[in-house]
Formats: sequence, structure tokens, C-alpha cells
Amino acid sequence: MRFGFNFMLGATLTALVILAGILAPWIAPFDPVLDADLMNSELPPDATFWFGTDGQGRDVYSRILYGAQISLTVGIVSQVINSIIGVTLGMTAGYWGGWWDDLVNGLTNVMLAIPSLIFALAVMAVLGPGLPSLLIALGLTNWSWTCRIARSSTLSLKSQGYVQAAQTLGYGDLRIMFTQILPNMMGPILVMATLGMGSAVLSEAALSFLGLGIQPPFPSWGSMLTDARQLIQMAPWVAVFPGLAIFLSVLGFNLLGDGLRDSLDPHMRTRNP
Amino acid sequence: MLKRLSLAAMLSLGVASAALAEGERYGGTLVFTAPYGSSFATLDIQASPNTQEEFITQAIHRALYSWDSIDNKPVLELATSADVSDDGTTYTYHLRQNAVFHNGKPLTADDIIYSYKRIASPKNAFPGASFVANIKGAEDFIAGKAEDISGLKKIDDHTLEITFTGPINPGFPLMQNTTAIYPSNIEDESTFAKNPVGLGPFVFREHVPGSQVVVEKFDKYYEEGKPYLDRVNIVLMAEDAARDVAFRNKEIDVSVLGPTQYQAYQGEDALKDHLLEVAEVYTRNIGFNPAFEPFKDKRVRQAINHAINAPLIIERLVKNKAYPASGWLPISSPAFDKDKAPYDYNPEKAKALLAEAGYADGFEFEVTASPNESWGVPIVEAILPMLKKVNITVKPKPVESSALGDAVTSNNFQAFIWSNLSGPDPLNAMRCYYSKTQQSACNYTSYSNPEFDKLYEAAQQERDPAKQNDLLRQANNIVQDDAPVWFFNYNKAVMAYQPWVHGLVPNANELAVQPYEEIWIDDTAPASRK
Amino acid sequence: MLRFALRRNLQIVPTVIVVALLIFVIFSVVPGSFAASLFADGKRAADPQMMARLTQELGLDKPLMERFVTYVTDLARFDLGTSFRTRQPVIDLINDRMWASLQLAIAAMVFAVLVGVPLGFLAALRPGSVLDTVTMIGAVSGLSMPQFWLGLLMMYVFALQLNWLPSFGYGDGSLQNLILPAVTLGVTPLALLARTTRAGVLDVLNADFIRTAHSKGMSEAKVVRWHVARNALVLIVTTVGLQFGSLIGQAVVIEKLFAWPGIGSLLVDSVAIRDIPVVQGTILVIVLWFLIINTAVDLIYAAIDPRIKQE
Amino acid sequence: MTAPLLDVRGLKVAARLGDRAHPILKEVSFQIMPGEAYGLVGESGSGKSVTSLAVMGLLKKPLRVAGGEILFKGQDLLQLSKREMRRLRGNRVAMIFQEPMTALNPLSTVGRQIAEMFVLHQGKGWDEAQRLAVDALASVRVPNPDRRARNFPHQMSGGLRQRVMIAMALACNPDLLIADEPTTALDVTVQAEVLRLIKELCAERGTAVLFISHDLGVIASTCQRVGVMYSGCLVEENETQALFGDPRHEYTRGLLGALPRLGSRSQHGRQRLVDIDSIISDRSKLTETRFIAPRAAEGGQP
Repeated sequence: MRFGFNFMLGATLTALVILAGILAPWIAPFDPVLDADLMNSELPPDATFWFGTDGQGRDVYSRILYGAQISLTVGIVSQVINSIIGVTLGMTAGYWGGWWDDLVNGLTNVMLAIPSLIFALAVMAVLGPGLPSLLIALGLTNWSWTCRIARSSTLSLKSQGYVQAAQTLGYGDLRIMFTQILPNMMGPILVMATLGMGSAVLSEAALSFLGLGIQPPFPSWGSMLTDARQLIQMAPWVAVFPGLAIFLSVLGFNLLGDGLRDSLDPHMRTRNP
Repeated sequence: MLKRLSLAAMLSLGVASAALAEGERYGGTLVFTAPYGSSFATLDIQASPNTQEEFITQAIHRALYSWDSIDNKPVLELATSADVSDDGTTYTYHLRQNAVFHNGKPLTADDIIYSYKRIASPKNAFPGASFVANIKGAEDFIAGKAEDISGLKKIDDHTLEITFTGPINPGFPLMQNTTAIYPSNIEDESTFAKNPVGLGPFVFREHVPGSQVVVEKFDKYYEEGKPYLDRVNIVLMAEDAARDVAFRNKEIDVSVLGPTQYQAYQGEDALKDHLLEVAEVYTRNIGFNPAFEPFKDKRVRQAINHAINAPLIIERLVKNKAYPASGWLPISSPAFDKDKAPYDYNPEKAKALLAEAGYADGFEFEVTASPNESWGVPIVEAILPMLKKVNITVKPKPVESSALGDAVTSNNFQAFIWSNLSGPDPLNAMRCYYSKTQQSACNYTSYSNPEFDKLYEAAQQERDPAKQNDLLRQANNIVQDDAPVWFFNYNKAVMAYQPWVHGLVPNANELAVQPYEEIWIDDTAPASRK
Repeated sequence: MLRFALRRNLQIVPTVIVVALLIFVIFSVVPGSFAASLFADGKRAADPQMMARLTQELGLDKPLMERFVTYVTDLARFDLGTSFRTRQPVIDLINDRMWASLQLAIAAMVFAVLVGVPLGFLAALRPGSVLDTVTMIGAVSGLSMPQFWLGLLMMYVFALQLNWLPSFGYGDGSLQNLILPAVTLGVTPLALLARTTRAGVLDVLNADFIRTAHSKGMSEAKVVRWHVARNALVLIVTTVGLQFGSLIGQAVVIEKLFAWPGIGSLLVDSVAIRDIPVVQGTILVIVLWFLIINTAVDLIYAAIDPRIKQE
Repeated sequence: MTAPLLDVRGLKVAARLGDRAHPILKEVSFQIMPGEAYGLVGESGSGKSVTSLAVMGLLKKPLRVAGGEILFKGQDLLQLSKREMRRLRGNRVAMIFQEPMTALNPLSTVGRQIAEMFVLHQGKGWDEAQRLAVDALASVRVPNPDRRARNFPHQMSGGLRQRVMIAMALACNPDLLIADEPTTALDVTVQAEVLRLIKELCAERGTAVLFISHDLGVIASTCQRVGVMYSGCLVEENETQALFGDPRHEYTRGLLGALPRLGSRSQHGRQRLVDIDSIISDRSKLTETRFIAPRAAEGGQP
């Protein structure tokens, strides 16, 4: 029962983030970039500016709504890249084995040895700050766990009757992988991706803090939070609301991922994301 | 206008306090802060171009010239007098008889020749090489084509003749920290990086990496009766908020303030009377690349200057920690034109100018910007809605600080926002708009105006400072009219100090750098400082 | 055991080599240069001659292949090169900072273990209890929080408002300075440890041999001490090891926020000014640290679990 | 008539799910005499194991005793405090489980796991307990007991592990040994050996055995008296000979029909099993009738 509740809470929070992102153009009272009146800077929350205004005089509430779009983009796109890389490498390595498997394994070990934030930092330094670079950096850093799961799932699925049957029937390798193996490991991959969305949003915030995230004027939560650092004593609301937004959305992704994992495979509960 | 008056008043106050200073107290410890990084790169300050290391230099080292913060000009430091030849290229320096290095060696002409050669040595690639490059023969030496610098000639132990390549004022280059004089009798040069030896009022005692450098009074310092302090702790403290807390807790004696803190300190009775302000010699600007079609038209560049409400940005975003720029040369520059009005905020005029130039429907451009809060992305964010009102779309192109320099010097930008040195030497500052200056050197906006060039060349040849300044003032006004940049502001540096600290000076080059030998602390200091 | 340890250690070598090559490639195409960073603060006019001299002196004008060969041969002699900025050996700079980083990582881990493991343990022994629910909500919250935001809030409360602790810096290396950054850094491993400990202990508690232990007439306390603790330890040790390794990655942010003079902030500062040898050296050291800890974990694991050595 | 060693009276066990209690055991009653070998048979889910766990006091949530008495030497185990129960468990009543692989802690040596018994119940020091553990291993005919005591479970075969379990269970000479499917997980060849071992050791020491199995053959070869469980009820109980010779209950008959007999093997080498449901007419009515044969006056001694 408890997992049910967690899952629902996670789903609700995630749905809220998605809704905020989609509806932002209609429900946000102000433009997140252009409605900046320096005369209104650093106003505390009131009836007009629900979450107050930032140093540039922009409505924090509107910026948080629009920020949901960026956080979702970061979460989803980076995880799609992660999953594609991880599944492709893991599945082919598990299926074909041999030198390719050794190569993929070696690569995975290397990736696991570099802390992901540091690798992302290096990639961001090369590509320069900005949303596309961030998507690439985060997409390139966290695929190793997905790859491992895909590989081990493939190894165990390969020996299953229906895969062997398909092999006997002379199906091509790629066809077997995509029709027989891939659908059967989507569960754990989906769980990894959901949990990965949370860490991607956190990494975005961390990279922004290090000056390598998405840069203004895009209202990304991470950069809002970073900007707010200087203002924490004068205008704490500028720091509190983006922080809460990150916290609640990541909490949503994490609870959703936990819930998915529990419902897919109760025995996976012990493992870490 | 008011701000300028208050500056003038403050400057005179500085003079007054220096003149009236009485009751100086000897002894005690000053806890100074080095706010520009979390470490000292090296103690071999000839090797470091960073401001951060200047805090050590000021205590330990001396160069041939030094900066007089009160009179705003370079003055002789290690020489008591200098004779100048008629053509203004050869200087004969009569060195101080009583200057002694911390290792006991008296200063001689050999030390200066040794130091300048070390700085210019092609093996070292030191940043100070460009400052000694004005000495005749230095270019060949730097390029490795000569064994000696021909322009350096020792007459006797305390007389040195230096021949320069042209009639320049050698004070500006040879007062730089990177041209500090080292003793010539140290065998192993690598010890300079660990155990610096200089001519300054304080002796190096200890360096705790990542934490602080401690220096102690040098008994044989050449200036009579100085220094006052027994000890200076130069504490590394890069974070604004950290300095804020430490200053309020009276753990440090001075703190350089950022905009937010400046605003906060002004509102607090206990703090507001102990703020030292100065207009520093940096001009913040957005440079336009004339290779980008719309920026070819002077009217477009002027329109942008009219469309942005710079005073509002300075007030709200920079918290008044800046002076609106009315041209390239800053307020503290001797060639500053106090009668020249800045571009007024006038969106209608901007629209009209744009329409005249054929951009009534506007255009779009990118501003390459670093994350800096005073001259980076946040400022671009603020001008974005303002320019939108005249149909110009601005897109910030964020880069890291280290990539900004690369992008600008390789001319790879439509526009950039930066803070650039515009003093203290007005001739050197205006060099950046001389058409013969390389784009990559400092003519970032590839500025070229024959009228300007004529004035500049005349100023180069002019040896009467007043006339020279007059020429430069005219040149500056031409630049202002041509608007190769958006003139944003001149930095106002603010330093908060504890009430027991005396002798600080408004150093327009870098307020955070102070003459430690002039500073003394009074009886009200906490026990740990006495 | 010895052979196992040896084999495990040898596996590090190829990984380190590939990592070394990877970071060389990445940082050879990075935009910006050390020479350009020298005037990035706008306090000097750009000086193309000096930049050219510097580039030459640092060997950056040489062809990529030649620099690569130098890099590799130096590495083979365990020479990490010389810093562009300080002109000192990179290894000296890292040595200066290593202790602070270790201190921070160890303190964070000790905090995480001391709080996380008992909480997870108690939660597992009383599943569904208030303690369990609160711990698990706390744990998932801890994993969902941007660390530097948490650090910022703690700094605001404990340093600025209550004035209990110093907000920044290393100070004289005293415990007081360590508390805030260590606690902030420890939150993630704490949450993970609480979760894995709980899951691990629950798994063990459901194992058949625990029923056997009960059937022997053992008290709850003895069951936990003799059979649960040791078996759950395997999972805890693994988690601690993995987290300890990645702590140094996460420490980058915390060291920066609290102005802690560790190798994380050295890395970020060096990336910012493109002091490439230091960047390469720091990353290599971090990776090596991570691999050594992983190996240590494997060895401890093997010492605890007799089944591993057989494989 | 001697007093029964174990007297289970009207034992009810229920599973609490939500706010409803589902009955699992419905008034199960049986007795085991000192030294007797008593068998409980039935298909999986019939409640055999729950009965044994209830006796041991090892029922886990959501299962709990809902009524009845479990008298051991006349003392109701359900009334004992936790501490008293612990003193009894392992010491006077011991248990062997089905899976010898998972029933032993993989991270401790088997010697240590046996030694725990002596430490717990006889207050021995660890050194002495370890020595006694070697003796206990020897007593279950483990070759090289000295070396084996230092082995970890994964280094042993299934048969050896089950011997370790037996040594552990019998370490304190209990009055009653509960053997829950002790041979099910073992190879057929090892099964007989282990069974013989249990039988002989218990006979030697006069230990009564509660044998739980779904395998009628195992029960027939080891027990004097058999109870047949179905759906939480003891539906028939009798002397082994009598039960197998003359099954009275419809379910028992079905169970026996489903048992492959050596003689029934056909020429084609295929066993022909009678499907239990072809014999039983209506499963829902099975628990309505019970056949409990009275005990012979002389008790359980063979």
C-alpha cells in the first residue's frame, strides 16, 4: 500500500511539473525574459508577484513555470540519449559477445571511473555553456548503468526459449534484438531513465552553480538558484522558490521511479539507481 | 554631477587626512584580505600578472616607480631623482643610497639591470616583458637576438641610465608590480617562488597555501619612520559573503565590497562611515564589431547608446557601485572631460536613428558575455527588454571568462561585454582606438578614424602633460561620438575598513591594493591586533 | 586472497590509461586558453606578444601529436607536468590540497555512516513504524535536494543567522570549519546508506538462515548481532565504497560553495583558467582515488564474503 | 498411558490481511509421544509447515495463533514468555528446514553455526563450543569433521549441508525434532542416506520426530503414526500401517492413488499416475469429514 502512495505522490508531482511546463505560456502572468522592469527588482511576494521578483525585476513565479519546460527537456532528452547509448551498446555487447563485448565493458568501466559531474564539467568546458551542450553532456555521462543492465538482461533473455526459437527460424540479429529482447527489458530501463531524470535535473543545477550550466536569460531553475546566491540575505525568496521547484520535481521523479521499480520487480528494491 | 562632486570631496579628504595624519601609532597587526582568488599562484611576483599577487608585492617589493594615489600619477620610488635628456628618451636615475634588500644586500644599478633582464628573458615569458619592452634593445633581447638590453647602462653603483625607444613616460610601465626589483645575488632563482626577497617595508615570514601570507616589519626599510605596523596577515578570502561575515565579526580589517554588500553597508550606521570609495580606471562597455552589418552604421551604435537606460541599471542592478560612463576615459583619468554629457536615455531618438539607418524594424545580434555580475550576462539580461522596445533583439552568448578573451581577441563576435582598462595613463588607454593598434592587442572594435589618429599621434609627441591631456580629451570625445561601444560605466571600487585602521588611500588603479607602510592602527583596535 | 588482490589491482592500469587519453583529447579541443584567461578580468589590456611568448613557453604551439607524446612519456614516469599558473609541479599542488579533500570526504562519510546506517537498521527492524516512514521520506528527500541549495540554506541558518559555525573556508583546519561542508556533502550518501541499509537488512531478515537462527532459540539482539549485521555489512560496505569514490566528484560543488581548499575547487578553478596540466592531473588523481577505493571495497567484500574468492 | 510429549489441541492459526482474518489452520489436534516419529502429509498449502512453525513459535506476520493450545510436556507453549520460549527452542525442540543451502548463513563457518547452540543453551565458551561442534559433526558421520567445521556452507554439497543442519538441531539432545521436508531439496540418492541418519540418530537418543512431507513414501518409511492434512484441517490420522492399508478419508485415498508405486511401472517405462482430482468427487466437501483413529494403548514405542 505504501508504495502505492509513494508512486501516486511521485506521479502527481511529475504531472504538476509537466502541466506547469505545457501551460506556462497561458498561466504565467508575465513573460519570463522580457517583462523585466528594474524598478520592480527584488520585491517580496505579493498579490501581483506571487513568488516575488528577482534582481532584474522579473516575476519569479512566471520564471519557475517556464523553467519547468527546461527542466523537463533536460531530464527527458538527456535520459533518452543515455538510454539509446546504453541500450544499444549493452544489448549488442550482450548479444554478440566477443571482442565487442570486451570493448563495451572496458568503455563502461572507464565511464564509471570518472565521476559523472566531473565528466559533464569537462564536456561542458569543451562545448561551452548552454542548453544543447548541457543535453549532450548529461546524455553522455550516465549511460554506463543502463548499459550494464541492458547487457545482463540480454544475456539472460538470449537463453530464453522464444529468442532461441527466433534464432532457429533464421531471424536476423537486429530483428531479434528489437522484437524479442528490447521489449522484454524496457521495464528496468524505464526505471533507470525515470530515476536518471531526477539526477539530470540536479546535475543541471550543480553545473549552473559552477558557471557551466544553462545561462540566463533562459529561466532554468539551476541558473535562477545560482543567481540568487548573492541575494540570499536581501531577497531570500529568490533562492527559496527555485530550490523548492527543483526539490519537488526531483522528488517526483525519484518517487515515480521507485514506485515503477517496486511494481515491476519487487526484488530490485535493494539496488541503487 | 553630484557623484563627481562627492568624489572630488573624497579625494581632497584623502589628501587632508594624509597631511593631517598625526598621532600615528606604531605596532600591531593588520589583517588584510586578498579577494581575487582562493590561492596565491606564486610568490615570484615577476611571474604573475594577477592582481591577487599584488597584495604580497606591496608589502615585500618595490619597483623603480610607484603610484601616488593622492596625486594620481607615477612617482620615483627607488631613485631620488632622474635627469631626462632633451629628446625625452634617456633617463639617468640617481638611486637611493639607503635602500637595502631583506637579505642585506644594498640596492645597486646591477639589481635593476638583473631584474629587467630576468623579466624580459625569452626563457621566462614573464608578463612584465611588455613593460620593459619600451627600453631600447629590449625587443631584440626578448626575441633572443641579443645577450644584453642595450638601453640599460650602469654608470656607477647608484646611477643608472635607461634609454627608451621613444619619448614615453616610463613611470607607467616601470611602476607595475611585474617590474619589481629583485636582488641580483640570489643563486637559485627558483627560491623566489617560495621565499621572496625584496626591498619593501615588510619581510616575508610565512605562506600557508590556501590560507594566508604573513609579513613582518623590515627594520632597514629606507623610508624614515616607516612602516608603522609590526605585522600584516594577508588572508585569502575570495567569497564576497565570507568577507562580509568575517568583516562583521571583526576578523578582518578591510573588505572589498560587491554591489549587494555596498548597498547593505550604506544602510547600516555602524558601517556606513567607514567606506572608502574611488572611481577605478576600468570602463565597462559593450563593444560592437563593425564587421557585423548593422554595426557599420554609426547611427545604429548611437541608437543603442540612447536606447539603454544605463543609470537605471547602475542604480538597481549595480546598486550604484559605478559611475555612468560619458566616454572612454574614466573620471579619475587626468584627461577626463567633465563637461562631456553621457548619451541620454531616449528611446524615441534611438528609434529615429534606427529608422534613418534603415533598421526601423530592428535586427538581432549576439552579445558574447561571461558570467560576471557587473559586466557579464546579468547586464545583457537587463538591456534585453530595453532594446526590445526599439525592435532590437539581443541574444546573450554565454562563455566562460577564459573563453571571452579568446573570442574577443580573435575578432570572433558580433558584440561583447567586458570591463577594460582605461587608465591610469590616458595615452596608453586611448591607444586602444588608434587604427595602428592590432585588433587583438586592444583595439577590439577595430576602430579606425583618421581624425582620431591625428590627435593621438599629436598627443604621443606632446611632452607637456596639460597639452597632451587636452589632445587626448578631444580624441576621447571623438570616440564617444562614434560610439564603437556602448558606454556603460566606470567601476566604483568600495572598501570597508574597521574604524581603528588609518592611512588607507583611494587607489584608482586598484583600490584593494594599499600602501601597507602608511597604515597604522589606533588604540581602539581589538587586543588581537595590538 | 593475495592473487585476487593483485589481479584486481592490475585491472586499474588499463582504465587509468584510457582515462588519461580521454582527458587529453577532451582538453586539447577546449576553447579558451590560459594566456587569454590572464586578462579575462579586464584589468589589463590584451597583450598579443605576451600571449604568443607564453604559448610558446608552455609548449602549446607544438603540434598535437608532439604534445601527446610528451604527455604520455611524462605520465609513464609518474610526472603530471607543471602548472601553467604557478609554474610548480602539478603533483605539489595536488599534494597541498589532497589532505583538505580527504578530510572533507572522510568527515562526510563518517557522518553519513554514523547517522545513515543506524537509521536504516532501525527502520528495517521496525518496518512500517513511524521511524521507518520518517527515515524513508527523509532519505528520498535527501536524494532529491540540490546539494548546494542545502548548503546555502544551512550556511544562512547556522552561520549567518545563528552564528554558531563559520560559514566558509578552511580556517586553521579545525573541526568547526569542517562541520557545515561535511554535513552538506554527507547528505546524499546518508540518504543512500539509509535506504540500502534498510533494504539490505530487510533482505537478510527474510532470509532462511535467520529463521534457522530463531529456531535455535536465539534472542532478537543476538540474531541481529551474529547473523544480520555481518550479512548486511556486505551491502553497506559496497555502498560506502561507491559513495566514497563519488563523494570527491560531488565535493567539487561543495568545496566551491564553502571555499574549501580541496582538489575539487582546484579542478574547477583550473578549468576556468585553462590550466590544463592541473586539470588533467586532478582528474587523473580523482579517477585513481575512485579506482583504488573500489578495489579496496572489493577486497573488503572478499574478506567478508567467502563466496567471492571462489569466482 | 504415558503423557504425550507434544499435545496440540484445537490449534487455530489465522492470517490477518487488512481487517479480515483468514483462517489457515482450523482446529488441528494431534499428539506426539516421547520418542515417537509422527508424520504430517499433505499437499503444499495444506498447513503442515504452518503447524510446525506454530509449535516452534516462529509464525511471522501476518500469521498468528488464533486459538487452541500447544502443550509440550504438559506446558502450554502459547502461554510462555518470549524468554522462556527461547530457552526451549533449539534446546528442547529443534527444527530442520527444507533448503539446506539458504538455511545456513553463507558468511559463517558451519562449525561456528553449530557452536552457537552450545553457547546459547549450555553456556559454553566459544572455544569449547567449537570443539563440541566438531564432535557434533562427527556424530552425523561427516568425514573429516575437524576440517569441515572450518568450511563455509557454499563449500559443501547439499547432503553435507543437511547433515550440518541435523548436527545443529540435535546438538542439545532435544526431546522433539521437527523435520520440515528435510530431503525434498536433495538428490534422490542422498535422500535415503539423510533419512536413515535422522531415523537412527533419533532412535539412539530417544528423540521424538515430527516429520513433515508431501512425500508419502518418506513418511511411510520413517513414521509410526501419520496425520493427513488438507486445507488447514487434519482430515485423517492413524498408525502408518493402518493408514496406508486402509485409507478412510476420500482425500487420503486420492493422495495414495496419486502415489507412484514401484509395481505400477509399465513396460513402456512410463509412470502412470492417477490424477488426484479423478478420485475426489468434490473438493469443497473434503474437510467436512475427519477420521481420527484412537491411539493404541501401548504408546508409540516401536
